[in-house]
Amino acid sequence: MGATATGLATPYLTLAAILFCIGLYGALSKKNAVIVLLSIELMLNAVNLNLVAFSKLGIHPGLTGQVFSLFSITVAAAEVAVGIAILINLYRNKGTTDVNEMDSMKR
Amino acid sequence: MPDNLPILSLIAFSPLIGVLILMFMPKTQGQWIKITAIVVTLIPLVLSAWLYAQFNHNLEGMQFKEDIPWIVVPLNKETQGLSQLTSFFFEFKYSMAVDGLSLPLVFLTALVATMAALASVYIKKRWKSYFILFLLLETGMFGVFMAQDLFLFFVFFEVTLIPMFFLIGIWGYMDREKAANKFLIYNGIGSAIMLIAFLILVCTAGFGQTAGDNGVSVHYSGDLNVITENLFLSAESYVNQGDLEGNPFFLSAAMKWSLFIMLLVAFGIKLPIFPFHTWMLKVHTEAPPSIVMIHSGILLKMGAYGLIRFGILLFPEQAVQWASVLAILGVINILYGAILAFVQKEFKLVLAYSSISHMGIVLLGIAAFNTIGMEGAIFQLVSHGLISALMFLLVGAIYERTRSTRLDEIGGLAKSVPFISGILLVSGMASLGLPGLSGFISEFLAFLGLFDTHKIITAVGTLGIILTAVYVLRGVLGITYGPLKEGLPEMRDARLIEAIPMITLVAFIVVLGIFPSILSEPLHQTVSSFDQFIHSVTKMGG
Amino acid sequence: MYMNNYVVVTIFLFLGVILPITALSIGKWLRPYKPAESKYTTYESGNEPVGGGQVRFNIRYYLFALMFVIFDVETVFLYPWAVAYKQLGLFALVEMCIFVALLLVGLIYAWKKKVLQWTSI
Amino acid sequence: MEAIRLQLTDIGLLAPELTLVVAAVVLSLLDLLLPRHSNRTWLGWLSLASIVISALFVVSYLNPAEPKQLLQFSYRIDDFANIIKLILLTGAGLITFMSIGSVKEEDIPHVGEFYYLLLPATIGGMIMASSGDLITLFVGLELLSITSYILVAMRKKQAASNEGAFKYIVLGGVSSAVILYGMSFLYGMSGSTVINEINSAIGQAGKGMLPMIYLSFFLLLAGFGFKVAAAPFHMWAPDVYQGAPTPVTAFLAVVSKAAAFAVLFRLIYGIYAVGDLMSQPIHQDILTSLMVVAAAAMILGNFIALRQTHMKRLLAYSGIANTGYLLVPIAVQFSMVHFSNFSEFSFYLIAYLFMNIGIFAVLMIIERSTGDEALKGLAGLYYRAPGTAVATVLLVLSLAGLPLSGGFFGKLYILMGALQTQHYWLAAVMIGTSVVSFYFYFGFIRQMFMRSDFEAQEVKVSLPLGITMWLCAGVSVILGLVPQWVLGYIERIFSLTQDLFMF
Amino acid sequence: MPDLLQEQLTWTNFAIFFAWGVVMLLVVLGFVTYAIYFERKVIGWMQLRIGPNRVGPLGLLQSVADVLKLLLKEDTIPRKAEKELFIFAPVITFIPAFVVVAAIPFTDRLISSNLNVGVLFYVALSGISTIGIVLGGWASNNKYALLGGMRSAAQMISYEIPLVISVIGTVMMSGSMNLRTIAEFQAGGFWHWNFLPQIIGFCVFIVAAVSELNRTPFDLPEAESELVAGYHVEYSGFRFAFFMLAEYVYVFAIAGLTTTLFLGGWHAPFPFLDFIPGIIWFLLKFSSIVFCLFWLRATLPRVRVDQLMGLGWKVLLPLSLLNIFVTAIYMAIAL
Repeated sequence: MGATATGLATPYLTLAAILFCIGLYGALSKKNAVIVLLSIELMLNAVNLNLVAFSKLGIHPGLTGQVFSLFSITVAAAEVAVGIAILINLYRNKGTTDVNEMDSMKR
Repeated sequence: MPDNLPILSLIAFSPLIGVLILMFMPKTQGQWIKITAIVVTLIPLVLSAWLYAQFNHNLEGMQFKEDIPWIVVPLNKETQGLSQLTSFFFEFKYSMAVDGLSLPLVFLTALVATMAALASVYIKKRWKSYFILFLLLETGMFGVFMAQDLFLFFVFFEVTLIPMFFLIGIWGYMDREKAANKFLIYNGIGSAIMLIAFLILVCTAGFGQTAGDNGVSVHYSGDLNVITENLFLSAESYVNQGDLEGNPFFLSAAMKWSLFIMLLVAFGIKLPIFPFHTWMLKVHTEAPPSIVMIHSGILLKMGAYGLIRFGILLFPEQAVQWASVLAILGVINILYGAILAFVQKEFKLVLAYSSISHMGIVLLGIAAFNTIGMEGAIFQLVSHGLISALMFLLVGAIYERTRSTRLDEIGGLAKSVPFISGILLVSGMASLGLPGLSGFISEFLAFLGLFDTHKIITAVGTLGIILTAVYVLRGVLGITYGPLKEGLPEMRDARLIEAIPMITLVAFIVVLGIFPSILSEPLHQTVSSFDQFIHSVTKMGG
Repeated sequence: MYMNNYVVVTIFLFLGVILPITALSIGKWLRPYKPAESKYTTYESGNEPVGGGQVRFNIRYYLFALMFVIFDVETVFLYPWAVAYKQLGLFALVEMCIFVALLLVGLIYAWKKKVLQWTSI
Repeated sequence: MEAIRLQLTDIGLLAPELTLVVAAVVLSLLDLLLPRHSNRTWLGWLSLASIVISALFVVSYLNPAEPKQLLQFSYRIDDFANIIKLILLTGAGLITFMSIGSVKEEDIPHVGEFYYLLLPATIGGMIMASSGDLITLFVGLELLSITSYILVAMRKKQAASNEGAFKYIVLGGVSSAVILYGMSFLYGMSGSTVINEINSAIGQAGKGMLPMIYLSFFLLLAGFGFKVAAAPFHMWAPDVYQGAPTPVTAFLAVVSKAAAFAVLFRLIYGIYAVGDLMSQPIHQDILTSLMVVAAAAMILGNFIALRQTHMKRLLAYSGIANTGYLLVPIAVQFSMVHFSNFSEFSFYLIAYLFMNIGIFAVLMIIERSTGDEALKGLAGLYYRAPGTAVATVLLVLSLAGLPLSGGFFGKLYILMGALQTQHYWLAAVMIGTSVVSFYFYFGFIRQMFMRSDFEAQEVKVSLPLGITMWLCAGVSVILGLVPQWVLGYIERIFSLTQDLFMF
Repeated sequence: MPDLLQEQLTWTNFAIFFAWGVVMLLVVLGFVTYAIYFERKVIGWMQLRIGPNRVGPLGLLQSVADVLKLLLKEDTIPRKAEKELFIFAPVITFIPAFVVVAAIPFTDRLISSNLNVGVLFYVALSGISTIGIVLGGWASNNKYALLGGMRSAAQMISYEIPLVISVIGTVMMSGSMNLRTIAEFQAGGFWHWNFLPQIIGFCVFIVAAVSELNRTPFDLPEAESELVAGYHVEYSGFRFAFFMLAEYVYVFAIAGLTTTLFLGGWHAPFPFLDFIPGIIWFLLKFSSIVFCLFWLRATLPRVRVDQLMGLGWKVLLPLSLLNIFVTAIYMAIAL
């Protein structure tokens, strides 16, 4: 179980890893830009889960992890706000949110 | 002149004065730009003639030494507190000097540069930038022959690269851009290999320590003296004695071998040695005549110079063990160049291949590893420098008149331009090694030297001389004799500005052929000291 | 046991789920079922529906959503500060002033850029 | 535990950052309050002034007797940070200066925003350079990244710009998540987010931790590899560079990369390369993987650049290659014979900064005269504007790494480091790819000198652009002629134990 | 109850908790039933009408009848609707409305739970209802419903921020987010109640709360005259009832929250009135707030949508931020 390294947090870490992978897969393979942004949020949330699990159940419990996750939540919000703003702009210019159609700069 | 005059720096940097002047001259004053440039090239010529006269023939080693620290970087705050260590730094010096090896080449550079400047009448456009680059190139060439620090050498080596790129690329013939690219890439690879070899040397053999008042001062240095000294230290006296394999400053035999081969390849590209020669053909056919004069006359010699100075003298053991390899490479060069020169229809290519062939003789001379052979090699450098400069000057003159240099398109020039044809004939004779002209002495010495050690190879090599005679005569006679080819325009014979460099070069060729001691005397002491050094290191008999 | 509080919350949650389920199930059992085609059409003031139901709506909604996300998340930092304010002292006030001032700058930015201006639907 | 509190005196230590914060706020308010159509150029001057003031503060903190730290190591004012900050500020200052008066209104509709968004991005970089704590570091990183996303998207009306920005934000977001994920493991292993505490905790950790150490390292490497655009994490760079307005591209290529590098440097050394971890096999693996990434970046960057015809894409690939060079001093561990990693790194960074900003200034000049960003736009430049062409040559020579230029000496110095530690293959890759790069760098020269384009318009060089270009070219040459001025200074003030490791 | 919460969890305790939950549910349902009746009566009086008076004595069973009617009504789901979401939407709206009630302390002893993050708990859960409303609007696949849903979402998120920030003042004063602690902090006479030092926060909170409830004058999402019925235009029968239910449960929750946060909870206005049990005081305050809400409905006209948004962002948000400063400075001086 790797309990020495992760303390009691292993189930949470596993869940986080699964979420992270789903997010990564979605971010890299989905066609719809909104879903891509959502996938990134999923990844960040997986990280938050990780941090909180470590801070509560890890081998060195402490508050820092929760504080860290607060920061990461904030940053994720800012990031997705900017992402949506750019996406809106893109939609206005190109009339699509399909990631596959963003290839105007390929030679 | 006072003793402490930095004469070498003066020679090397005097062309830069011309660069400065030219920068502030208006573009429209074409004639004045040319005159200024030519006058500026005379300064190093005069100075180097004086240097030649001042050179003490009886001294071994370097003369006219100039030594200024240039890039000195202290290494890290931490070390200053360490016990017994007062300072830790690395330095590259501005260190210039000449010995019997570089002295003739310095003079050759000055001479050919002046001649090429005179020959720049064939340049038709943008004189200002042309001469600025030309003079930069000259500085670079001087520096290469004088530098005594690896870093400085490399810098000057590269300084010749960039102006050449422009000079070929802007003022060349039709296919100039390709030629410039090829030149750049090949020489870039060469200098990259050289750089890495140099840096390994700096990082290992360049590490030295000097005891000071209150402790030791350690440094990495690019100084050739320091490196030479450290390379031949016995294993026990290394810094950080103890486990030799773990010592980061110790060069193992394998490392030395790879360094030697790297340097051989690096300078072999420049020389050029057989498989690395293709770039040079392109340059010879596409660059403007005055630049080919420089290129063939001097730049190729930088390869040979570097090979002797760094390849042979820093790694004599390896070099001696590879003597036969070098000799075989030389013979391949000679025969390959000669045979291909024989079948060329383009006169420039004939000359280009003949250069390859002649450079093979240099390799042969080096491979002899005795005084005579080495002298022959250096003789060949100078002599070929003069002859090929002359040849390409003539090619320029002929192209100017006939708009072609193809052997099947021109012929019978002796009638319409007798002077040029005459000079061409003389240079052809010199090239094929007619006694009484400079080419003879060098070939003779080189073969003589090699004969001592590699008899069979020498015998094969001499075949090349016969072939040389064949292709030179084919080319030269094809151009001069016979009926005047149809379709050639009206021609007038050489103008004064063309005649001066031609006559000067011919004069030097003849003088060198008749009084070889002019060259051999300053050379002798240095070369024999090289020889002794090599023998003492490699424990070869004799 | 602090956990007990969340047991209570869970019970409330459970009841909250149970109520609609039971109510709707009972309703299903009691209410009449008399299907007719016209009952299942989309309501549009008695007319035949025109076009699709999911019309494009104003871009403003997104902008407000973005504004909300930013300000809502920033309050995350205000709460811990507010709880601990008594112990933190005056300097914390200065720090929070800087923070809130930056928030205000953001608000002014949005205001000036006419993000807060509502236009049409 | 003693209460962690920022004291009023600490504000003084934060002066460089606070200057920029105040400037950004004031500028944004000014921009909002000004009438719509008034000229906003002077906002640029104000922004420049704030950068200069901030830089002066940094200079005054150089070479402190002992490094200062705030909030228990979470923020450090040491020479590592100060030098990097100076580099960042110089870059930001030059970019602001060259865009004053040369940014076209139709290109960037919100000129004011352009000026004051550069400031937070720079602050982000400065925070990254100073941070000794993962949280601080992450906040700085995101401040820089998010602002960069906006800056890239600045050309609102252009689909290419939007597209580039979207790619940037998606891949940037993924990489942020990856970095965070790596950080979460570091936190989990040590229970702390302070770099040196993590180091000592994982140094003492048993075998059981090993997979997690590897995992965290590779996650961080991938994430930061993305931020610095090292191969194989470089795919975003060409598109983003092409889509972004030119000054922003310069900013991404120089400032944002430098900041990410600073973090990478401190993180790799602070966490994985000192202390107890050094004696374990993992240490060698970490260095090797860094070297592999460096080599991959050099090879991919230089070879793909050969095929580029668009200037910005070419510079993007050249930037990837330079990332590889810059990774080398990080990857070769300091040892008894070699501990000048930081000076190698920072010197090349400085050289890289000047030559890149210079070349982007040239790009802007070309763009303004021909409206084209293709390499062809340079054709015959020598005949149209000889001065610009000569400056370009100097810059290109520096980029290509030919002697007597900052680029050359920087590479040489890095190369020496690699050789001193006997990483011959890395040195060979480095120098081999440099030769490859000659071809495309000299492509600039070929276009300028050997092609002619007679229909091309006259080139007008606006004053700030001209000054920037010549300044950069001049500095590049000076750095090559007398590198010891900069290098010596860095070596004199920088101390590994005090400024990089936090003991 | 507080003692039980401290104890080890046993089956007995669990049963008590469960029973308490059921009681609360019934109380809330009862409240809703009679709040509707009360509202209709109040508005009737104000408009000089009688109000419901037919079913049961004084019309007291009117609401019960209404509920039964809704229960017996045929319930249709439009063919074009997203069926699952359409069914889920009212449930999602209702659940958080009920769960937040768990955080409200009625008296010192009479509490459902003693959460340390009470305020945050309330705020976080109440936000979820918005999702239900948007979902309902969207799932109906109807233009009116969609616009109503979007509008309600925009309104709710706009007022959520001033609401959340205005509460910070009270949190600062008491140094806790525990609602019980906040109420306890206000002991000892009405001059200790938060609404006096927090007058700005109080006003902002009330306005924002009314808007959060989607009640007049901010009932735009269901503005009959513009959007027919807004997000629940396609809902009928008991599904519709749940939307209504959620709205009135929120009335309950908000009234309780206001009482706790600003009106001193169960504390008497004067110390000498302490002999009256706390629950009475709580209910009094609670009822008056509920009354005020109905009063507003009878009195004020509906605002325009741009006015609505403008008020939220341009007035309430700056005011609530100002409130933080005022509180902080006030506390700094008082300390």
